Amino acid sequence: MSKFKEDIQDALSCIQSGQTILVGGFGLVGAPLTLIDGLIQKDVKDLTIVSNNLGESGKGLGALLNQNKIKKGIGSYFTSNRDVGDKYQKGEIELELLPQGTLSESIRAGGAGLGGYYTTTGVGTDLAIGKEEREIDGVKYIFEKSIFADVALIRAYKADRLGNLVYYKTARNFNPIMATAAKNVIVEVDEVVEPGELNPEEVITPQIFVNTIVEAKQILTKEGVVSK
Amino acid sequence: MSKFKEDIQDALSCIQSGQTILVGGFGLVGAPLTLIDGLIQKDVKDLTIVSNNLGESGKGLGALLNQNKIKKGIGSYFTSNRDVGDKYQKGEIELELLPQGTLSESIRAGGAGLGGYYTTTGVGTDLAIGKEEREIDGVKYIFEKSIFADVALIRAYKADRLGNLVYYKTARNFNPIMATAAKNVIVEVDEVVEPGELNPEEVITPQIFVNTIVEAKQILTKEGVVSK
Amino acid sequence: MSLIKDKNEMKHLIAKRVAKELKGSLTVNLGIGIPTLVPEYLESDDIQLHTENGLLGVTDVAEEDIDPNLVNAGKLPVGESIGASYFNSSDSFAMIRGGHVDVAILGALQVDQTGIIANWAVPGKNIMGVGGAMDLLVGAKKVIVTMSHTSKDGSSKILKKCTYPITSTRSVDMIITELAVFKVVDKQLQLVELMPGSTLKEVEEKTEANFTYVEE
Amino acid sequence: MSLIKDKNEMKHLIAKRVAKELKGSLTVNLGIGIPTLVPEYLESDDIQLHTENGLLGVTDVAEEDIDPNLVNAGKLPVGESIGASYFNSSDSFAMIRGGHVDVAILGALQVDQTGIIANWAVPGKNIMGVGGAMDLLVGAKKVIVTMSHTSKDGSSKILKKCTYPITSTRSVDMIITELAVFKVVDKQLQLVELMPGSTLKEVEEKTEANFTYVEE
Repeated sequence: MSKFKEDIQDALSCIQSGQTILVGGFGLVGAPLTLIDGLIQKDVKDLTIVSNNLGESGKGLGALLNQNKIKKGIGSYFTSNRDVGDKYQKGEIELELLPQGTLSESIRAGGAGLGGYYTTTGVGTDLAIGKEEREIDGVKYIFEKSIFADVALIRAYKADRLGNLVYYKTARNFNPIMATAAKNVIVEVDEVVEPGELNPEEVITPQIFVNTIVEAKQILTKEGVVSK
Repeated sequence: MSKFKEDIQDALSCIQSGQTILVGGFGLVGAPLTLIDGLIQKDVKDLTIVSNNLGESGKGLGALLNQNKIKKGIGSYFTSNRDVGDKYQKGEIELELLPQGTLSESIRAGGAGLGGYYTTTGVGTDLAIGKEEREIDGVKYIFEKSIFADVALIRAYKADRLGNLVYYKTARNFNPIMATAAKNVIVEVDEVVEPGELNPEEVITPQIFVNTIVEAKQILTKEGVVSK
Repeated sequence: MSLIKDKNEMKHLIAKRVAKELKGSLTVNLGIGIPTLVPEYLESDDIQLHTENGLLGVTDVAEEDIDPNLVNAGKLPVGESIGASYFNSSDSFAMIRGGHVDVAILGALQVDQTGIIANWAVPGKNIMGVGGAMDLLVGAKKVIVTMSHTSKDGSSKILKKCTYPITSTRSVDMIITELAVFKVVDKQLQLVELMPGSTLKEVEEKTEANFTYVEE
Repeated sequence: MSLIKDKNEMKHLIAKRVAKELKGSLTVNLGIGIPTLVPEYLESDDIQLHTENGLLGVTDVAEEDIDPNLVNAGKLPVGESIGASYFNSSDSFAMIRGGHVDVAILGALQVDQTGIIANWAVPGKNIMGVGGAMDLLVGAKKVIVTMSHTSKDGSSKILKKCTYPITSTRSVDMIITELAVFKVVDKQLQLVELMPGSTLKEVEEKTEANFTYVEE
C-alpha cells in the first residue's frame, strides 16, 4: 500500500475547523511549506497551531496567521514574526509560551502515551505560574502536560512509499517528534523512493507513524521560498 | 582527543563498590560482554544493576550474579536466568521489577534531566502498589521516577574516536538510552573508526554522551559467546 | 470433543484462526508462544510485524541466514522485511504505549469474564518477569489473547475472576482457544464461534466464566 | 574610560575574552548575539559546539557553501564539523536539560548581584519568545553571560535585583562585559578582572550591584 497522494487538498481532507495541528520546522527551516500553503487555500478556521514559531511575517505560518485562521498558538519563540505580537495586542489570538525544551518534550510525551512529566526548566519563573511544583530527591520540578494533536504537518527529506522517513541536516528539528504525536500525520518530502531504498538502521521515523505523503512543491532556498 | 582505551580494567577504573550501573542488552543480544567480563575480574561488590535481564545462567550478567557482586537488580524480565529466582528466594538479592516500557522510559527520563513522568502502564496492577495514581484528562496514570546511574556499560557496533556511535540491528535495544543516563559511559564496539567516517545524519548516539571506548573481545555468535 | 491430537496441532489451529482476524494494513505485535506461529498463516501482504526489542518489519529467517544480533522479543532469530526499521527500547515502547500499534496478540494464564487477563505472575512463585505485557495491554488498539482453553489439570482458564495478578485493568478484545472464539463486548464475553470439532456443550463444561452465545 | 570605539568592537572584545575561558575538551552551546562571535577566538581544537535546533559540531561556513537547511539557533547559516551529528529537538534538549552540555554562553538583559539573570521578557511588552534560554540555564554545567555593561541610556544592567522576569533561579557562573569580568561565587559577585582600558572606578560607577574585587 502506498501512502503517497498527488493532490495536496486530498491529503489535507482530514483537517477541520477547531482542530489542534502540530506544524514542524524551526522558523522556515524544515517547515512543511507546501502543506501550510494547502492550509492557506483551505476553508478552515479556529485552529490551534503548535509550532516553535508562527513563521515569519507573511511567510509560512505567518501567512495563515494573517488570514485569521489561528485561534491559538502554542510555541517557544513567536518573536520571529512581529505580526504575532500585533494580533495578540488586539486580542485576535491566544498564545501559550513554553520553553523550547518543554515544548519538544511535551510533544514527545504525547506521542509516547505519557500523561505528563516533571522538568526543572522554568521552575521559579513566570512561565511556572499556575503549574504544580514538586520536589523529587531534593530537586524542584514543575509538572508539564503532554501534547497530542488531531493532525501533524511535517517535512522530511525522503520517504519510501510505506512512510519511512529520513531528514536533512537541521531541517530535522521538531519533525520526527511531531510525527509521533497526532492522529493524522501528513508529511511532505523532496523525494519518494521505493521500500528497501532506505537503510533500516538509518530510518528516523518508522512508517508506523505516517498516514499520508505528498511531494514538496514549496522549497526553502538561499534566495527564500520558491515554488517547484 | 581519542576516548579509546586499550585496557579494559583501565576503562573500568571509575567503577566502585556500591554504585548503580546500567548494563545494555536484551538478554545477551547487545550486551557489553567484554565489559561485563571486566567487571567479573574486578574487585567490587554491592552493585545495583539496571538491565532488562540479569543475563542467562552463568552467562553475561549471570556470571556476575553468581559472584554475589549484585546487591540489587532493576529490570523487567529476570525469568531468563533461573539463578536470579534462587538467589531471591535465599534473600541474597533485592529485585525491582518494572514493565519494560517503564524501565526504558525511566532511563530515558533520567538522561533527559526529568524527575519522573506519568504512565498508563501498570495502573491497577500489583506493580502499581505504593505508586502515586493520578487522573489527567480523565485517564488514570501512575507516577514513575527517572533513573540515573553512576556508570553505563553499553555495546555498539562502531564508534569514531570522538565517541559517536552506531548500532547493529536488534543489538541496539537499551544501549542508546543508557548512553544518556550515567555519569560515566563506557562502550565496547566491534570497530573504531576515524571521525568523519560516520555520516552525521546516521549517528545514533552523539559523542557528547560517551566517556570511554574499548574494543569488544567477547562476541555473541550463532554458536554462543566466543572470545576474539 | 475436540479432534486435536497434540499440543503442537492445537497451537497451530489457534494461530491459523488468529490470522483470519488480521486483514488490511495493520501493525501487529506478536507475543511469545502461540502468537509467533501466526505469520505462517497471514493472508494480507500488508501486515507489519513489530517486536518490542526494536524492530518494525519482522519476517521469518532461513536457518542459513540466522544472525545472532537479530532476534524477536522471545529471543528467537528473525529476519527483516523490505521497508523495516530499527529503534531503541524507549522509542519502541513509545510506539506501543502511544497507541501506534494496531493489534497485540498475547498469551495468557487466565482471562476473566470481563476480559481482564493475567499473564505475568503466579502467586507463591517469585514474580520474576513482566517484560512488555503491561505496556501492550494499555497501548495496543486491539488485543487478541491466544491460549489453551484449560490448564493441564483440565480446569478452566476462562474464569469468573482471575486468581493470578492481573496484567491490566483494560479488557482484551478477543480470546481464541482450541475450542472457541470469544469477543469481549461491553466487558462481557460473547462466544462467537466454535472451533473445528468443538461443541457448545464442551465449551460450557470447560468455561467457568459466564458468556453468551452469539451466532455471527 | 573604556577605549572601545563602537558596538561591534565591544562585542568582539567580549567574545575574545569568553574564548579564554574555554580550554580543553568541552561541549559548548552558543546563544544568539555576542556568543556567536566566540568561535573566531577559540584556541582549543577540542571544543564541540552545540546548537539546540539539532546539531552537535557547528562550524563556520563559507558564503559559497551556505545551505538554507543548515542553521544555528539564531537561524544563521553554519557548517558541520568532522564528527558532527544531527538529532531532533527533544533529543537536543534532553542533552541540555540532562546536564550533558559543559558550557552555555548567553546574552542577558539584566543580571542581579546573586548571579540570577533576566533575558527573555520585558514588562509592558508582550512576552513573545523564550526559546531555549530557560533550558540552558537549568541544564548547562557552567553558564557564562555576555552583555554590554550598561543600557543605551547608560544605566547599569548589573543590578541589586532584576526588574525584568528572571530566566531561572539558578545563578550563572560568570559575567563578561566590555568593562569587567565577574565570577559568581556563593551567590555573590566577585570582580576578577578589568577589561582593557577599564578602571575599577568606572566599573563601580556603572554597576548597581554590590560586588567584591578579587585580584586573581
